[in-house]
Amino acid sequence: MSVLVDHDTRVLVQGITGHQGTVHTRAMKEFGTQVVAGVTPGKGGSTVEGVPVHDDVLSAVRASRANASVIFVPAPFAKDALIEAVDAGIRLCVLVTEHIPFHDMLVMYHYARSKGARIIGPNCPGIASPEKAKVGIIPNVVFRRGRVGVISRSGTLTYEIVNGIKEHGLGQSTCIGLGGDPVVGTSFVDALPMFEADKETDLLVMVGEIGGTAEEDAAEEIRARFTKPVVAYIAGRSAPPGKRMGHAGAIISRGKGTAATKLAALEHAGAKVARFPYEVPEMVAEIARKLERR
Amino acid sequence: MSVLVDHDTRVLVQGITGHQGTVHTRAMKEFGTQVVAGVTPGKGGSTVEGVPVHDDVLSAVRASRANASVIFVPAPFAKDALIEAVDAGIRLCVLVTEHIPFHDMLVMYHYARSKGARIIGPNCPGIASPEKAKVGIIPNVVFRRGRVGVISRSGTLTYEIVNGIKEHGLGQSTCIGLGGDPVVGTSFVDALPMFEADKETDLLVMVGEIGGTAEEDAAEEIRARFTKPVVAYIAGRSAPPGKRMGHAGAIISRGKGTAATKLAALEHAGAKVARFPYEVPEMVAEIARKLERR
Amino acid sequence: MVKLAEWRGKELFRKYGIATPKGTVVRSADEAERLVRSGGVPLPCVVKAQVLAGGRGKGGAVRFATTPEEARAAAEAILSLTLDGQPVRELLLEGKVNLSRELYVSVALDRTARLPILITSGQGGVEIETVPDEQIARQRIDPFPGLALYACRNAARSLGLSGAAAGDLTGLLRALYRLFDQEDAELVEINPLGLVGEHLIALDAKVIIEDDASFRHREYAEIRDDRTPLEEIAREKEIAFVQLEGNIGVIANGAGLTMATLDVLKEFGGEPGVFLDLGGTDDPKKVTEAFLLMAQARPKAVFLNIFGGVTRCDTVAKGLVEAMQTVPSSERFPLVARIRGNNEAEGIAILRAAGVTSVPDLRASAQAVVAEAGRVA
Amino acid sequence: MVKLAEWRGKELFRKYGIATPKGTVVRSADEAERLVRSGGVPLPCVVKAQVLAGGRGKGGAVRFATTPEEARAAAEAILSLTLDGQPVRELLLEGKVNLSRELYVSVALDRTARLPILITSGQGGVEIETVPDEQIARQRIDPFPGLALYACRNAARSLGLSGAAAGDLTGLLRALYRLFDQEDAELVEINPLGLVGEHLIALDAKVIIEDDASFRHREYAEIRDDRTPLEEIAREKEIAFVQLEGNIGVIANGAGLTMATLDVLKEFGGEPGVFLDLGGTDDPKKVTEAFLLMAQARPKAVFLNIFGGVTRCDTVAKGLVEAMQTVPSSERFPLVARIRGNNEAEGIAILRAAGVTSVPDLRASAQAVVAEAGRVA
Repeated sequence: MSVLVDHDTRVLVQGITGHQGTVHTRAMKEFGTQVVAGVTPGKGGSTVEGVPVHDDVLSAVRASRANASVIFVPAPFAKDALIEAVDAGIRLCVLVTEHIPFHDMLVMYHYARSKGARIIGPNCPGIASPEKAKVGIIPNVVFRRGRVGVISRSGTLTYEIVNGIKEHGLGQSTCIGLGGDPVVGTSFVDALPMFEADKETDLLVMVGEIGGTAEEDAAEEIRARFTKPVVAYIAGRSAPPGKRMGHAGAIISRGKGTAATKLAALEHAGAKVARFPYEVPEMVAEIARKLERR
Repeated sequence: MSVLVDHDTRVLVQGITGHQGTVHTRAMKEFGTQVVAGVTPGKGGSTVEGVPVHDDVLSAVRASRANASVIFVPAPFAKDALIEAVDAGIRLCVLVTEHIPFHDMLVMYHYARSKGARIIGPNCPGIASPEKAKVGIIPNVVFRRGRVGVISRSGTLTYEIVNGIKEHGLGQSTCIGLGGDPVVGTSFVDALPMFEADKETDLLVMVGEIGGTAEEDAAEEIRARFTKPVVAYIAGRSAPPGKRMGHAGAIISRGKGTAATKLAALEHAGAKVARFPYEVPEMVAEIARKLERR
Repeated sequence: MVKLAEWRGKELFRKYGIATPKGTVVRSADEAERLVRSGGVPLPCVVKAQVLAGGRGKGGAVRFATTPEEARAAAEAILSLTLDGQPVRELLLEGKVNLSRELYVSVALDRTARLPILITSGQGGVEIETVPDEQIARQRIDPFPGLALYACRNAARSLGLSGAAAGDLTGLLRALYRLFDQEDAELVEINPLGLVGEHLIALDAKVIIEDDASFRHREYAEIRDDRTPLEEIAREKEIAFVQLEGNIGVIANGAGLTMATLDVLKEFGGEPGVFLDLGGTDDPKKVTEAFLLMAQARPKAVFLNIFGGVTRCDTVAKGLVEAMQTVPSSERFPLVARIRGNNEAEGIAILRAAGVTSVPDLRASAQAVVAEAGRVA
Repeated sequence: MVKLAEWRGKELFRKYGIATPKGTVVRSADEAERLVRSGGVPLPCVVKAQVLAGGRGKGGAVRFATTPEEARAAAEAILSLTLDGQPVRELLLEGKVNLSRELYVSVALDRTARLPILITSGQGGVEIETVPDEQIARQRIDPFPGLALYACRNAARSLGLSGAAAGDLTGLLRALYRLFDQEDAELVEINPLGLVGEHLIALDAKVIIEDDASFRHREYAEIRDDRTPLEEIAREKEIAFVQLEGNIGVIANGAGLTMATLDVLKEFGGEPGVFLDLGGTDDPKKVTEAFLLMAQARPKAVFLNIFGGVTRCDTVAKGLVEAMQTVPSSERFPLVARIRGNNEAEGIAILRAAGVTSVPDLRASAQAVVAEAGRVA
């Protein structure tokens, strides 16, 4: 199995009848994903892109044996949607929704954890493992099967970097967009051991941002336990303190969370650090060549 | 190891400077238990029965490497005491305190569970494994080492029965008083697999009461998975409905929780059912004789 | 266990935002008539006995009135009733509600799961025990994070509610759960819950508050419930004391042992009249108090069954003997004792000095006390 | 992110039961004098500028007064100040408090643990960042079951409080956490927290409310904070827009890509002046709105960097061209575009037709826009 998803992943779409739900149900199916059910309360009995819609998650799971969920439900109702998914036995939930209050995420995170469920996101593009499955909204076009793992706090920047990797003739094992919020269900530190264990990943690209200490925590984990090569990029070197740079989590507050400390920590942990996004594919290609020569 | 406690059990006493705390610290020590620390906020630095007292649980655990706690703290503060113990890493907590609101117990139970900690009680005498360790207030005199496991919702009735077993020349492996409240940390169903797995237990005595469905649930577990002989007694055959019989949990409400249904379920599950408390030691002795003859 | 009268339950409901009919509690027929005359309760109205007994409908304890005179008559009739041994002292007068459906909702404790449980049924207005299981929906509530929205949607579906009524139900269920949680309730039940247009209204209220949480709910301390006066005194003295139908008093230590003693007595033809659990105490003062309480219940005979584990037999015996001397001779009763365990010999000696014999065998001692009770009668 | 002015924070404190000095907010020297004269604020009093800038003490923005005349003079002086570019418009007048110690307490978010964190220090009255780590106590708070009593006791010990003061602290910390939780705060800080006798009193208030929870906190919607007027407009239109010091505007899609674009610009000698993240949208109307907003910021040059993943390059380009036509010629600016990804060719064609060239290489395009900005200056 690749990281978190594979051919056995059976996806439920919560909020399937909305615009995003519908568009990405189609995109996930085009990617080759088994999208087995959707939920929109009050719309049970209809279908979206050939996928049966249910009124509640438990019925959907019983009918479809879904084992992963992608949530497009608006922020005020996202907490309830997540709890419903967890209560129905779903153990992998991708929260695409943005603007979820972090106080809600605190509850969601600890509730999911207590039930053994994993959250990816919120405010994230989700997971994709080319030629296997995609849970979320990562664009299909930039992907190609390969042996580069990708974990990132951003969306578009990652697509650009992944696209660059493809243009260098390489591909991805699994790509996870962890989300740009201050409280995320899965952080770099949580994702690293999965890629360390993944036999389909040879090297890892890590795309971070200013704000918080997720990259510093990851550096510590890399130093201590991660044995594969890492190429890291941190966005926001030029960001001023106290300003929220698009992502709720991307803010330098009280002198903490600067790109400089993150870059220093990652370099110290032995990661290759790129100064520009376009350097990432170049570094990846170089490492891949070396690995091949071995 | 015997069930839950053994020679490596290192007991912390929360509320050690109170009357009960002091008396039972001495009794536990006399039983041969390692009582390694006590806690009473504001009394740190003193000693009780030679046991050093700390202001908070974390300091006590760090200083003493305690791995079990017995809580004598008054009901309004018991919830906090339990949370403090769990947060300090204690994974076995015996709650002697009675009259803890069950709404508090709901919180305590699920909090402890989420951290992998086990609660025995509340309103319970605790655990004793003769010649090994005792965590709680079970009287020392009635015990003798042997191969009979005992689980019970009551205190004194159990001492009487255990004493009877001793008078028949037999002894106990481990005895657990689960407590008489409607919400307990460890129920019969939770305790059964531990005695099933325990190599030092040959047969099990189960002392139940009216109220709830703990005995019916246990009967189901016995039927499905428990392979050792069981002798069961249920107190409260003559209790009228709607009256709370001393224990908060001992009440027949809306026709549920009668002794009759419990006895029927246990009999159906293959347990030997005693009609009188004094029959229990007789039945135990008879089974023990048969087991010996094999 | 404090069972609240319907009108108190409805007061709580309103505090939590649950709709109830407009109503007022009265204690006389005069008051009832005046209330209706002054428009304090709209006509037609319902006059309901405020007692904790069930099955009020059948006993004529719920009547309707369309005029102040009828209200007076209904009040008079109901105030003359005695239901389950309880004389009716309070009446609730409420405007009659024209409902389209009667539903059932409650929040209770699921002991096995250690979680609150939300119970809903489309079959309201009858005792929930009589409703077939497949017509009842049960959903467990995790206190963290609390009652989920989706559970409310499921409940609405199970009740056949949609649109505005489903929205109303969500608000109601959240309030109900909040009440259960914040008031330390054992049970909060609305049966029937009336559907009026697209709104829900609580036509009855059954609220039981947990005793053990009284340290944070002083407001319930004064409320009388269905305890007997002696049970009330025992509660204040923190003695587990239950009055039963029979004539033999049982004093034992520990709830389980006390129950078992009752069972044994019954088995030998005795009729237990008092359950008195001394608990873990061997405080002579408390033992004395318990004994005096027992005397007030006027038993034909008393059976004392003590197993000294944590408790010491001698101190229990001492307290007992002291108490015996305080009881006036007119109130004395035959006493059969069985004392075992910790300091057993000393305890037996103390009792013997006071003229009480301890019979060590439970069977024999039970038979002895049954015989004593029979002799007195 | 809504930063509350001190006086608003203190209003919240009082709502949650946290003691503050008696005080009133005024907006003129007249008002200040009248307030003191009428006894609305006791003397001696403190006059404090109500701005969100830090370091008020050093800038003369906090003054003391012992007479109404002095209060007037202090108010006049402070109202003439500009702190961190913000003119002072509001003053808080408060009775001076005689405290024996200055402490520090706050509740914030621990992102790594995904838990609220309680931070306490005996070194209050200075910025917490300057306090040595060993003099700061940090305790994580589990939202279920909430702030534990024992954590409050630990905090009291770390602050050297005992007896009544420790009891007061427990109440204060529970209120502080409740505020953090129920108001959806990012930060609640009391610095200094004054010890007066055995009581604690909040002498300052720093409260930051989370934007994303505004759907349940309409009450904060009207509160102005430290956003620029353009940032305020952007917020209403739900466009991620940040004004910076430089002169080159950046429009990109996705926060990470926008930040990376800024970084690249800076590396090549450019000074980014606007961060504008289109997000996942390719709605031409939203693109137009964003472009017009950018125009209002009067950049010397604008760099458009789009990677079409979910977004389609052609629809972004369409929106952009439409917007360009709406901008008055006086406000036009040179535009360098880089469009890659989904429907790239169509997007480039649309831009070219409107006279905008797309440079595919990020390096080259960044250099081009820096050159443009330099030319205009």
